[in-house]
Amino acid sequence: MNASWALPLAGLAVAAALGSAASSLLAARWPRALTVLAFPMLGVSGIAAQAAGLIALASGARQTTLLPAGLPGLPWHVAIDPLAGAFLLMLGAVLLPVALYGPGYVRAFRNGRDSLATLGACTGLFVAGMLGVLLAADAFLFMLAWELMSLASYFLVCFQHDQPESRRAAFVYLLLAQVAGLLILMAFGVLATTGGFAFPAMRAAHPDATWAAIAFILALMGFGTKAGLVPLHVWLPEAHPAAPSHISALMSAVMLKVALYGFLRVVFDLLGPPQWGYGITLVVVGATTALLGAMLAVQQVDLKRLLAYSSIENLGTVFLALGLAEIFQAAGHPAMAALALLAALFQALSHALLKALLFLGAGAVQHGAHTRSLEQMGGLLRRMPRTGWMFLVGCLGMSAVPPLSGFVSEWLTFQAALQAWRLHDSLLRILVPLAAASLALTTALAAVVFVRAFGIGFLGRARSRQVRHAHEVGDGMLAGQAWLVASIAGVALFPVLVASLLGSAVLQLTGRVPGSPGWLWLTPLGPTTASYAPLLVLAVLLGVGLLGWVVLRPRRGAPVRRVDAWGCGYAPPTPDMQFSAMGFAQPQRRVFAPVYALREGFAGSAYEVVAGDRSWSWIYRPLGALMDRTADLARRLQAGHVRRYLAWSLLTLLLLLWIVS
Amino acid sequence: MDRLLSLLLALLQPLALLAAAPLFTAVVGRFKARLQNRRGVPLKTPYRELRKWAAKEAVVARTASPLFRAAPYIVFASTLLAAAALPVWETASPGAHVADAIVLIGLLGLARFMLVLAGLDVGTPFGGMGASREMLVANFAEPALLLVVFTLAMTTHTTNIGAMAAATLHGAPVLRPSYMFALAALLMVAVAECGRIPVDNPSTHLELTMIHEGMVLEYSGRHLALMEWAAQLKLLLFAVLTVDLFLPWGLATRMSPTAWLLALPLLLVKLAGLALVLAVSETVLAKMRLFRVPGYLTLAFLLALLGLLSHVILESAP
Amino acid sequence: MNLGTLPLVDQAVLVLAAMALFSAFALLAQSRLLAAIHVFAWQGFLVAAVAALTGAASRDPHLYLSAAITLGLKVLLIPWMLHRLLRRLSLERQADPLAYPALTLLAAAAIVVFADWVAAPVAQFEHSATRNVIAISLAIVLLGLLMMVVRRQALAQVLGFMAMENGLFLAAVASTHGMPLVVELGVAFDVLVAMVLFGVFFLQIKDSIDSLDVDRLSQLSASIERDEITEQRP
Amino acid sequence: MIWLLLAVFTPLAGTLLLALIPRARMAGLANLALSALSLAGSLGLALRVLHRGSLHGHGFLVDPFNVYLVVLTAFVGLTTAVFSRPYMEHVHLAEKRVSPAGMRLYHSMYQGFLFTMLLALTTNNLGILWVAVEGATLATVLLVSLYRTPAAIEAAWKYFILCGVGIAQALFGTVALYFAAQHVLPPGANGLDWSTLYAIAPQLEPRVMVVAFAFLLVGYGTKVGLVPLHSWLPDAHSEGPTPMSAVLSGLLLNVALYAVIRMKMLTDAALAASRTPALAGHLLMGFGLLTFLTAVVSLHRRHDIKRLFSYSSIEHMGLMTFGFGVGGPLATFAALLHMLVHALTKSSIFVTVGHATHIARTQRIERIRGLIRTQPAVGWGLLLGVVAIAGFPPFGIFASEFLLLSATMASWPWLAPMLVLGLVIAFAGLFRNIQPMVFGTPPVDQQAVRANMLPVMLHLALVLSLGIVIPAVLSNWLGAATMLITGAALR
Repeated sequence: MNASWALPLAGLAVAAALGSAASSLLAARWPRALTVLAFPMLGVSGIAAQAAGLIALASGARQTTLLPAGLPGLPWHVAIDPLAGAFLLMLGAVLLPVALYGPGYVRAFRNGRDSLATLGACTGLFVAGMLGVLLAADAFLFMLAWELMSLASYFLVCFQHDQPESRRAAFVYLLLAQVAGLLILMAFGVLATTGGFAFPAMRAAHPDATWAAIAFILALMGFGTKAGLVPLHVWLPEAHPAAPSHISALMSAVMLKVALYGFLRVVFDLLGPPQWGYGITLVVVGATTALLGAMLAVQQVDLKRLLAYSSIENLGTVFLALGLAEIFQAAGHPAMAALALLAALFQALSHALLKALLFLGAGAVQHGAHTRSLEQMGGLLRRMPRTGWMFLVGCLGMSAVPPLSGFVSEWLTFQAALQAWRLHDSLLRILVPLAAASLALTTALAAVVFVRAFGIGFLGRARSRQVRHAHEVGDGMLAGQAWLVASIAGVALFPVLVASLLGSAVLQLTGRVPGSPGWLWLTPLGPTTASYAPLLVLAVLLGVGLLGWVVLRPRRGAPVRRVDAWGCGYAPPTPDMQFSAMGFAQPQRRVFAPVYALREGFAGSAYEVVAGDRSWSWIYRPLGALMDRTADLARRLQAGHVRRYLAWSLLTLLLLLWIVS
Repeated sequence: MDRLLSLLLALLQPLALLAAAPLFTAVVGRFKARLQNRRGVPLKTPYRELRKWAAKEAVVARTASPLFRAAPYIVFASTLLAAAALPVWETASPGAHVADAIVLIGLLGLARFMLVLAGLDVGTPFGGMGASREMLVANFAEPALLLVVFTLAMTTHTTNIGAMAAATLHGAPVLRPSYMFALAALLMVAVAECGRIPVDNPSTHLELTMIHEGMVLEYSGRHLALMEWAAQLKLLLFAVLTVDLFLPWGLATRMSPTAWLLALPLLLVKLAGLALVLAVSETVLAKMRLFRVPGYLTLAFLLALLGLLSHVILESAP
Repeated sequence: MNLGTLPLVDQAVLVLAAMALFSAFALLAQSRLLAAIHVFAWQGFLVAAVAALTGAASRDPHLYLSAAITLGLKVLLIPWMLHRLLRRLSLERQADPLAYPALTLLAAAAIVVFADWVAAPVAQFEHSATRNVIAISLAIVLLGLLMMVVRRQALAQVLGFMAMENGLFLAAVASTHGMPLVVELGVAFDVLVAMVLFGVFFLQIKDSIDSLDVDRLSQLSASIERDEITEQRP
Repeated sequence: MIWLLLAVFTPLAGTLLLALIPRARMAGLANLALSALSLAGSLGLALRVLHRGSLHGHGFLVDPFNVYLVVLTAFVGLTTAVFSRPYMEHVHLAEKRVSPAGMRLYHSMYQGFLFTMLLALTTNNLGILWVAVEGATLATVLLVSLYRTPAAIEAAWKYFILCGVGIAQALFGTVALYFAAQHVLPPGANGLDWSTLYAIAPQLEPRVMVVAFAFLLVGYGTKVGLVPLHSWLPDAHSEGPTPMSAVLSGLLLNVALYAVIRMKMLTDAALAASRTPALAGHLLMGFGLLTFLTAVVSLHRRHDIKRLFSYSSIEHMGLMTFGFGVGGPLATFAALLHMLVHALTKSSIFVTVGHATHIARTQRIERIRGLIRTQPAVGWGLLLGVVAIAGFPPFGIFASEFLLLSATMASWPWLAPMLVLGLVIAFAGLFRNIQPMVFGTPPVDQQAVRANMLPVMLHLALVLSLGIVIPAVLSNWLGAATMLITGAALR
């Protein structure tokens, strides 16, 4: 299959997404339209996107075309290149399982008062928007698709609008999306002043250093808002829980990556020569985001909020790796830059798959146990075994332990950071290891987050009635998750192959390929420097474990005796005596106390501890209050007295005459 | 021939460690007993205990899930695999290629992950308590350990533990401030990770202070045997890691049995020294209050960070 | 400029314009509505006279027509309508004193100075003798506006509005010898309709608030919106 | 010329005709038919101009700039008439807020207003332009007070007085313009003809022109709703019948801005050689920015839905004024496009708002809840309208704001952040008010009403398609208008 297929396939993906949106409109009259038309079309879109992405990555070429729409003098430029291909691959890899999962999940909404047509149509538009962003090659189409993506997902967040928190989340989300969109628009504006709005023109033109720095800051803030960089992240933990779970999966797994794509496109592709100043900014922002995200994730009780904060953390580590890439590139070590960039892309891919799996799992729990609160869960592994085991895979992956995929990207990032000795600037030499240290701390925290999520949620005993009666979800929903588990296994066990695929996008941006020969050993810096063979790790783990099991197997074959848990000689412990989710995270709360906005006290009969996000009290609430005060000030203009209005008219006239004379 | 030898080595070294692990624990206990004017248990006691547990019937709580029964195997396997990454008497360890220092830490992380989940699985207060505390320890110990590795990796430009040791061996002996900090951090981390005094007390079941014992409280029989063996292996693993990273002198750099003959006794001496250090510190220090543990761990993390920074600032002129 | 060198007609125009300016002041200061209507009528007459005289000076028949329209509209029809309204609303004895008379008149004087300053560069391009009338007409316009600002009576505001129209007409006559006829007719029509509508409104306002005090027409301020603020804040 | 007469004078005939029709139902239909006729005329006119260039003569001037506004005016006039029929019937029969005489007045004045708008756009004579704009005030002022509530009367009075004063100032400016022209033109030439004036504009005396422009700006600016001359606008919009709000926002403001732009063209030409060649542009930018920023702040903490949207109109007029002030082909093109999409969007919003107020029987924002549940069509219409007006793609306002922002970035980069900040504040202000109205659980007494959503869908579909692709016809048209205004072609 040759390279020219990429663009038509991508077009097919967009068309299928739009078709899915259109066919969902039938659901108003015929609810099954979603199951038989809309979701299969999304699946087609996912497959097509994956295929297009693979072809683009394999061929390494850029394909461009013009569409007769858009502004006068600025038709829609559409292009596909390896960078876009990498993200198309991610999108498709998540979209397909979501399409499998969706029909079962939305069945729960069928008898609700919310319109399924809206849900399906907005999902299709949302996907089309994301595809559009990846395929756009001019600023106008890019912004068009970008905002379509934001807007469609706003409606999805707002889908269950009976709940006030959904409405609030949607408002905060759209507000920050609007901020982000306008900042990005300004960044493009800066880039376009020398050339034009088409990407090739921007690539050719290089703004001077000041303007480039401004464009960088604008792009960082704009895309960073969408990617959830601190302190612009506040929409994320609100919006993710509010949206239906398959949408949360798409938002967290794909939309954040689309923001990352935008950032890569603007800063690494269009902006011009790299600067180490950018790199430092990225590293600092990324490290802060990762740490704060992890610290806050550890304290969440709502499972989906926890996952949302974890997404913030992961995007932070991606940006940290991007910072390393920028630093190395600016310092003239393109091979190291390629390694860091590969780490970032690998992390993006791995996070996309893992987070999609976890959100789908959280959705399954919500579906089967009707709660999102960890404080009500417990023992779900026995009630929902398939979902539970797959969720465990996700948790292990997010905790960055071998042999799962999260570990590979972390390992690559560390390897890149450990090349700091090659740098000449002493500030950078200190900063890069510090970044690695903060990444290490983040990873450890992430492990706490997911141990807690799985341990409290799926192990132990049920803490509420509905969880005690939870039921396993249907086959479609399981199939979606299983597909993701399989993808994760593939990425985790064959990192060399994945790296060589992603390598073509890295090549495009850095001019180097971070290569590992063969397929088994991941050795990006040469076999003696560092190596990792996940397949062997898994083989040994399985071998030793099985061996141990065979050796220690009881001779007589008697079943394991089941007894009550040990209660120190008293009555067996009750479920209420288990450690609660907030109790589990108490040590972290104590150690990182200054980070949290702590609120403790009785809420009704239960004692409640809430560790909130300080961004609200430090930034957003004061801003809101300032806005209201300004608005009150402006109202004074409209005082109601006609004579005062006339006086304004007179004064304006006099002032104007004075100015012109 | 070489390939076969190296495969043999890859199998032999971790198996040797595995075999020696209960002994090392016993030696530490023996030293400690002597320091406290006690006679102490015989050195073979740990082996007998392991055998006893393995033979006994395993009793599992009603509320436990299948994960509870799978966890010991995973914990054991991943700890063993981590041990396989260490060069014991020969720097060119093939295991070190499968898993470098970062993977080793990751594997320990995997072991801990499963251990903690197992602690949470039954749904007793002790398990939860132990799990929560274990994660607090891990929260700082793991990054500190990573930073220790980073410090050495920055100096030796590799993360392969064998290559690290070899690089230290080949270079002229240098007194590096960064190594000093890193060594201190590593020892503190090792104490915390292995649940020794002053962080945890392996020989007590006083529920309000225990960490590791809290998590394995529900285990019995062969499951307990695996858990305990893994814990003993972990202690030895840290000792060998310390030796590999900071005291590699004597390690064989070539694949030759004669070099091994020199390396093995030296290793035993070094390990005995470390066991003595641990015994002395456990004797002179008292177990900390749990609220103080974060301070201890933060100190370890800071030391490791200082090691890294002093390497960057003092030792590597650009 | 030397007044003496001017023809008599121009001198007369200047005198009349000065009187129109004075009438604007008088209008501003006059607190009794009935008297104010009379002053307004006089102002209209003065302006019409200026138009007629200018027309005589420039032999422009078109200006006579303008003068006639003004005479009919501003001197007769509108004052008459106002009179009727006054009686109908029984406001004959109503006074509308200024809050700060001295200050207002001072401001008015300042406005005249300002108008002269603004008009000076404009007037330089006019070669006829009546060029300084531009400054006066500008002043009358601005004083009319000032009057609307300081007077609380709706009727007084209308007088101010009409005085502005007078100023505009004076400006047109003095600077350009009147606008094209179709425009003049259109303006006159608009003024007439406006006056009728004003009348309608007086009745409606009187019905609605039982007074013509515009300060009591302040329901639609920000304050009415303030009573219940129950918004969720993010 | 036939088309022109058809377009402009149909409404005049309609004014007289509808004043005679006593039955409200028939009057509504007649209103519709007349508006359709006028639209047909304007379309014919547009085709004529498109194919054979500007139409000039008999006191009329139709060039690419105003012909597109003519079509827009006739179109919005028609769609609003479609909406107004059921709406006013509801007001008349169900709510009994308007007497039969009031309905007669309403229909007659609706056509009268359209006539003045079209006349103002097509006339070549600046004096007639003035007369027509003043006539528009006179035609609408009685409609604002149609409901005869104290608030409506008050609003009408303020509207009348403020716009009257403003328009008087504009007349003074016109006189000054005439004065300047008379010194250049030979006696006998009509110094108020725009085409004549524009031809000799470079010779007009700059110092007279600046004074004239100051008066004209304050004068017509009052009608545009420039801050601080805008006070009448929220009152008049909120208290009048909703179809009136729709046409006021959609048409009157545009026409007033059209007048300002014509004056700016003259002033620019006259000042080209002076020390301050861009004075008019700078004044417009200053006023535009002030208006924009004040209006966006005012969108917050609102309690009356129609006032909310009238501030939004002010905001967008500020944006357009700013765009014209920036000058240059790109910004001017953007502002022209913005005029078009804003008029379409805003009138559609007022139409939905009208239905929403009928559904909830109040204009208070706090009491309107969950429209999407009560009547999905109205809820979605309102939501999508607001999404469009807030500048989200793929609606056309995004395209124009995109162009405007990029033009600003190119020539006044330091003002772009203020625009962006304003857009964000505006968005927040709109959505914090609209979202609770559209979403959530409706109060029990909210009931669906008979609503004609055709105009809304039509307008939004147009705005949507403009955001995706601007057809060559329109872009040529706007390009020609840009050429006319700035003297430079777009790219």
